[in-house]
Amino acid sequence: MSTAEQIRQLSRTEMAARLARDIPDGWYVNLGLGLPTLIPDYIPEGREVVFHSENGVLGMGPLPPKDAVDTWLVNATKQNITLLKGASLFHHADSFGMIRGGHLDLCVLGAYEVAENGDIANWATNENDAIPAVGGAMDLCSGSRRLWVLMEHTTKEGAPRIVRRCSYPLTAAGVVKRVYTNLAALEVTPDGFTVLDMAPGLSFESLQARTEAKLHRQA
Amino acid sequence: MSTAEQIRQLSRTEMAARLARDIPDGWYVNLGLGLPTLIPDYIPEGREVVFHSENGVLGMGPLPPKDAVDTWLVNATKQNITLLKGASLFHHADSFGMIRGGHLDLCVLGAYEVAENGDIANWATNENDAIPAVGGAMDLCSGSRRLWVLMEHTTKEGAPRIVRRCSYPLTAAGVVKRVYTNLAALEVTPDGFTVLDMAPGLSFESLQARTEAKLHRQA
Amino acid sequence: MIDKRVATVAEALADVKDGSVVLLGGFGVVGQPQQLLEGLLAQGARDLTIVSNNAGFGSPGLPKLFASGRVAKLICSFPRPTPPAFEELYRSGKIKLEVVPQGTIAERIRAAAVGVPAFYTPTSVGTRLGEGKETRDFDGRTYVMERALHADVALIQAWRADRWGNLTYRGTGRNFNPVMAMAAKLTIVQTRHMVELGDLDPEQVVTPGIFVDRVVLVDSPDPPPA
Amino acid sequence: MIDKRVATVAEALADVKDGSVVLLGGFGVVGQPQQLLEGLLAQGARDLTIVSNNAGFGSPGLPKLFASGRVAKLICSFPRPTPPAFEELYRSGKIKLEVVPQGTIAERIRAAAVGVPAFYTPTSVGTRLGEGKETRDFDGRTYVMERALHADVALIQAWRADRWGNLTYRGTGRNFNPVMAMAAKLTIVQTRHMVELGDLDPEQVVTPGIFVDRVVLVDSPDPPPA
Repeated sequence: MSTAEQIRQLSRTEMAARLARDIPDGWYVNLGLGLPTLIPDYIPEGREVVFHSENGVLGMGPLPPKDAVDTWLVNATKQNITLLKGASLFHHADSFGMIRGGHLDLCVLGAYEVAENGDIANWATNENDAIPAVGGAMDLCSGSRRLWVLMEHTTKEGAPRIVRRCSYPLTAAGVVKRVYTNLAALEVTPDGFTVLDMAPGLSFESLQARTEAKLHRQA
Repeated sequence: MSTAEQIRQLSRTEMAARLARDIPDGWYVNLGLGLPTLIPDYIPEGREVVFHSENGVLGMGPLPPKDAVDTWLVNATKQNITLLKGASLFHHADSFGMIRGGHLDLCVLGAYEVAENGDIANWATNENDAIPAVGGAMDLCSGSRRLWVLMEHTTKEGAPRIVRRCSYPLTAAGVVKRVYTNLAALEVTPDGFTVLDMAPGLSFESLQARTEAKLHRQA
Repeated sequence: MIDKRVATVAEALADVKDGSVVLLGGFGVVGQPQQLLEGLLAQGARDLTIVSNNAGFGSPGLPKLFASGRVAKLICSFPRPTPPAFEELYRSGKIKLEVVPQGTIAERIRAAAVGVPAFYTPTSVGTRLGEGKETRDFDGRTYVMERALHADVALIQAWRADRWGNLTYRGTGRNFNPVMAMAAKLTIVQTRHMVELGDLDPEQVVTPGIFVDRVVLVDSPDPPPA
Repeated sequence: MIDKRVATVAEALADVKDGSVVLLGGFGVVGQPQQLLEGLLAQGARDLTIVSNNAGFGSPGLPKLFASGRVAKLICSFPRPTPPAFEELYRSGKIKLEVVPQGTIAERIRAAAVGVPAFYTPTSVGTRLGEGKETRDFDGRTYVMERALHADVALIQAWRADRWGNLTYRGTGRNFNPVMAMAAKLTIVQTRHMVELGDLDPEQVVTPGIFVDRVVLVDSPDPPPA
């Protein structure tokens, strides 16, 4: 446990910032619920990134101050939003046409599990008593040009979420390109997961120990 | 020939007016090239009919005076048009969605031939040297809630155009509901053509003599 | 004269029949026609199928409609948070739930509107929601076939309307409304503002009046802050 | 910074490759991007497939492109009146012509834009243009299956544009332009007016900038009276 004690895991905001660093100027990006919503605050200075909301918005800006809310503007989470200059509004068939047609450069989602073949499970658990709800997750996973996942590397109990095969019901098969966690950034390749970088103080072996899927070093 | 001499065939404008009488208040109507373009002038007083143009217009008005032309506004024939109050503009996929989806109450087209099973031939002759051109005719024929044909009862040479089976290539099968000609108004029923009315002085037998398809009297 | 304006919500909804498939505009509560929902509750039609993105999240009206026991089935992409009224009926097998990916619902509704009986989409392939669906490969990728989703009634929230039924929307209140307005046999609109014919710029009409049957002016509230 | 503005037509078209499938906006000459057409002629790419509703009716540019011998195929709904340059090449078998019903072209282009590989339509069933197509019955009616029409390049005429590539159109100059703008790998726009970011009302944007790659401001002429 001596090595583990020296690890400085990334905080939630550091995870968002790490991913944000990899988003180039000019990309059109859809962000899922939870962790991904932190990303816009960490887009590096000088880059213009256009955020899409599935309910018919391109060009979402920061959340509004409490005293200047237009309640006719919401994002996919139903939070009130603002529009940047250059924004546009459109209906649901057009919005999901944009998604399905591969026009988004990137979609960042949270997940329960990601498998080494790029499968993602993020919409349903296997508990039979839950009311199923999928929203736009399957469309975003199937349609986006690139799907990146931003999530904790393991469950709170330490169980792996970077796995050989997903145990939860799939959202889409073979679509994840990258995974950013509190411990590492991983690329999904035809051979499985390649480690792009790791949290400070973490060794490859230690990362592998926390990961069910086999990891590869970068060539 | 004595009966024939007493017939007063309908003129082109009378044909348009005869058909226009049957268009109720509030219908959405697409008009094809040629004879059908005369119809708007004969819509009875007090009725509001909305004319559609396949290139993305609802609410076409009369042709503009020469000195007040907006050349960015054309109809399907590429003539400059005007827009009425209440008009709307939309793109081609939406316009043909409207057509294919059965939202037009009526489409009136010209034709080479109409058959007793409702087949229509109005887009191509069998001459092999002509460059084929279909435009929106097949979409309009397949998609409109009602298809009425406005045409001369026979060719200039007296050959029948109201036929048992079309000899020209079909535009669509089994779609014509009514035919208005210079000699009669006919309804297409499961049993074939029923005569709604005839030109003044024309007998049923005389109309049948000018028609290849078998005609039925109204019940 | 074309005049699609009707005086009251009750009049607008008078002939909605038992067993109707009802498209309900809105994403959460934004763009959801609250007064038409209340009107449907009062109107009394039963055995309804409701097509709505959510199961009543933030909605004053939809949970009441569930509670009335008059909804037989919900077609929906995201029934969470789940109103207790819905949850109870669902647990006791008294309401059916068809969960459909959001983009697939939107496209199925559009397909019905534009005369396309079926289309192929990659969404749901290889997932539980794709199970049992017909699949087909095109250019090396697998797709599922989806059918048009036809409806009897659409309930729509507009921002501005004229007597021909031309509509505009406000902000993200647009969402499913323009697609649903095109797809039902009977499209009923509540509008915040009624304007004179000619006041809507033809370039800016979002829903051409051809798709609309009835428009009722109601004091549609702004959605609550969220 | 996102800035899709380019200074010249030549720059906008520089990398159009031989063998490209090119979507050409416009209905007749209205909304057809004349300067981009002239630019394509000057640029020199060969073996092109042009998708255009007409074969150059009223167009100053399109017949010249045919005459240049660099168009291998035209996909079109209404190639009449037929420019002599096209007719000659067609008669001598030097250009292919695929005649497609207008609504089917529009929907095939949209399908490519929205990730739908194939769909069913009643248009052309039982006709010469439906011959050889796969058919299928749904609810007692027969439909043909049509495939998405993908393209390499779209040439678009807009009325107003901003540096993000958001577009509006004028009058019936809209026609195929918004659908084509969504469907190509490279979408190039000529615009009559270039406006500041924020000058286009988000509610009134017809083509969101996500679909647009390059915008060039040119003194696009009004169409001639017709």
